[in-house]
Amino acid sequence: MRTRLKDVIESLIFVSLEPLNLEKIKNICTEFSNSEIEEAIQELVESYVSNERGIQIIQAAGGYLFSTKSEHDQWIRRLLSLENKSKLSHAALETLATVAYHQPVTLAEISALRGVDASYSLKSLLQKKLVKITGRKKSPGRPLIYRTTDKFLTYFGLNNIKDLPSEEEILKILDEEKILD
Amino acid sequence: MRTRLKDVIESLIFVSLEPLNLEKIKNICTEFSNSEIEEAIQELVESYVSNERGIQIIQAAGGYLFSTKSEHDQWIRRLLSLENKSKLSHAALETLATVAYHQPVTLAEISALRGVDASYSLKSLLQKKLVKITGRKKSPGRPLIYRTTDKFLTYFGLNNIKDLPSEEEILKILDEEKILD
Amino acid sequence: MEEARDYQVNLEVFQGPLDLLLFLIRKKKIDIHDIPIATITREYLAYLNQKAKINLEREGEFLLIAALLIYIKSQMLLPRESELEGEDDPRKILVDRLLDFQKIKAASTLLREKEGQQKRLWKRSAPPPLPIKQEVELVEVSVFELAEAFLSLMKRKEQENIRLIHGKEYSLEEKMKELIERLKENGYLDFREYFNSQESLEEALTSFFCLLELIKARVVIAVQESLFHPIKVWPTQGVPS
Repeated sequence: MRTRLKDVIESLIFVSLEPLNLEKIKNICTEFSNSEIEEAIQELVESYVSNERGIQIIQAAGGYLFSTKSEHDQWIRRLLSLENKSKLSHAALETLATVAYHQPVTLAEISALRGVDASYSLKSLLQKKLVKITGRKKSPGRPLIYRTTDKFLTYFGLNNIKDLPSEEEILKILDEEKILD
Repeated sequence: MRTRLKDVIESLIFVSLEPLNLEKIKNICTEFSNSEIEEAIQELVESYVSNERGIQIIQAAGGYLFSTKSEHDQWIRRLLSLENKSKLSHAALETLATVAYHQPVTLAEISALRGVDASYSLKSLLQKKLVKITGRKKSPGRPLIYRTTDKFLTYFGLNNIKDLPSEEEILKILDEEKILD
Repeated sequence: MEEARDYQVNLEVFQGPLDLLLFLIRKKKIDIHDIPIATITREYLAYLNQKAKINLEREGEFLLIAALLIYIKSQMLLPRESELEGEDDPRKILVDRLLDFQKIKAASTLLREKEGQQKRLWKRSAPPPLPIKQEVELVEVSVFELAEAFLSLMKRKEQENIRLIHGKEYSLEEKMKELIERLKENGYLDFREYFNSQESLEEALTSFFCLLELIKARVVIAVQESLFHPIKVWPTQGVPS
C-alpha cells in the first residue's frame, strides 16, 4: 500500500505535543511539494469535520493539534479523576513506605522519619484506604496509630505484609551496580 | 446533536496514556449498559480498521490505546529528531524472557536458567517496571518472587500473557537456528 | 588456529557459559541429546584457557560449568553393567539445562522481533489538551480556615521552638516585602510550606499578620483547590507570575 501524505501528517499531529505548524510539516515531509502538503492538510482537517468523531483536529497557535470535543468533557473528567485516584504522589508513596516498614506507627513518627510533616499525604492514604487507623499508642498524648490495609497488599500484589522485600533485600537489589550483565 | 457513545469512548481512549480497559470504560460511562458499551467499542475498533487513517487503535495489556502506524515511523522520528528508539540490552531481554516463561520465579532460578548472575538486569527491569515483586516463595530463605507487569505486555504489544510466543513458535525458531546472538 | 579466530569473532556475544556451550554444540553439529562429553569438555576448556578473553567478573560462572562437565565426564567413565539411558544418564542434568536455556534464547529472539515492531508504533506521552480550559476548581478559603490551619502549624512550631531563645525581632515591613518578593518569584505561595520555612514562632506570627493584612487589602487571595488540599496564596493582580 502506498503511504498517503494525509496519513503521515495525521500521525505527525498525533505525536506532537505542541501545535504542529505548516513550516514544520514541510520540513519533515521533504518528499512532497508544498502544494501537496497544503492540500493534504486541508483534506485531513475536513475529514475530521465531516466525520463525526470523538476527537478533532483544531488550529491553535498557528498550528494543528488533536483535541477532544467539549461535549465529552464530563466523561473525560471522570476518567482523569479515576486515574488520579489510583495514582500515588511521590510524597504519598514515601509516607506509605514509612507506614509499611514501621507499622504500627504514629503521625509524629512518620513525620520524623520523613523529615517533613506527613499529615496531608497520610490523609490522602486514608482516603484511598491504603492505610488505616488501628488504635492509639499508650504514650503521652495517646496519638493515633496507623497500619497498612488489605487494599495495600492488593495494590502491590502481595499476599502478606511479610512478603514485602526487606530493607536489606532492597539495598541488595539496588546495590548490584558493579556487576556486569 | 446527541452524544454518541462510540465518540465518547474514542475520546476516552485518546486521553488515556495507558491502555484503557473495558472495566474502566464501564466505570466511566455509567449512563450506558454493558452491552451498549461493548457494541460501541466493537464499532469503534472496526471503524479504525476499515477507515484508512494515520492513527489506529491497538489492543494491549487488556485495554485499548491509540498509536501511530509502523509505516509512518520514519517521519515521526524526523519530527522528534530521534534515531531508533533504544532497545533492551541482550542480558535484560534474556532475563525478561526467563521471567515471562518461568513466572513466578526467583532470582536464583533466573540465574540458574541463564547460567549467569541475573541480579543486575533484574534490577534494571524492575526500574523499567517491566517486572515486579509479587511475594515470596515458600522455600528455605523465603526468596522474593518476580512476575512480568502490564507494562511488559504493552511493551511487546501483547494483550494477554497467553499471547506470548507459543512453544511451537519457539521450537520453530530452534529448528531454523535463527537464535539471536 | 582457525578455531581460535572463530571464538574471537563471537567473543562478545557469549553472555555466559551456556551460550558458549550451545555455540560449541552447534559449531560441531552435535546432537544435543547425545553430547560427546569428552570432546565438548576439551573444546570448552580450550576456550577457558584463552584467559585474556574471559571477562573476569564472569569467570566463576564459566568455571562452574567447567566443573559440571568434568564431573559428568568422570561419571561417564564409571564401569556400568548396562547401557546408559534416560534418567541414569549423567549428561541429563546438563542437557535439561541447555534445552531450557535454548528455549529462553529462542523466546528472546521472538520478543526482540515484537519489540522492534512496537518501537515503530508511537504513542502519546502526554494527554491532549481539553477543549475547555481545565481550570482547577479553586475554593476560596476563609480567613477562619486559614487561621485554623495556621494554629495547628503554630502548635508544631511551638513544640519545636520551646527551648529556643527568642532573640531576633522581625519587622512587619520587612516581612511584607519578603512575602511579595516570594509571590513575584513563584507566582504563588504554599501556605504550609511557607510557614514551615519560618525559623521561629515569632517569625511565623509576623508573617501571618502580614498575610492577613495583604488578604484584607485584597492584594492576595488564599485559595484551596478542594477540601484537604494545601492552601495556596495567589496575588490578585499586579504581581507578574
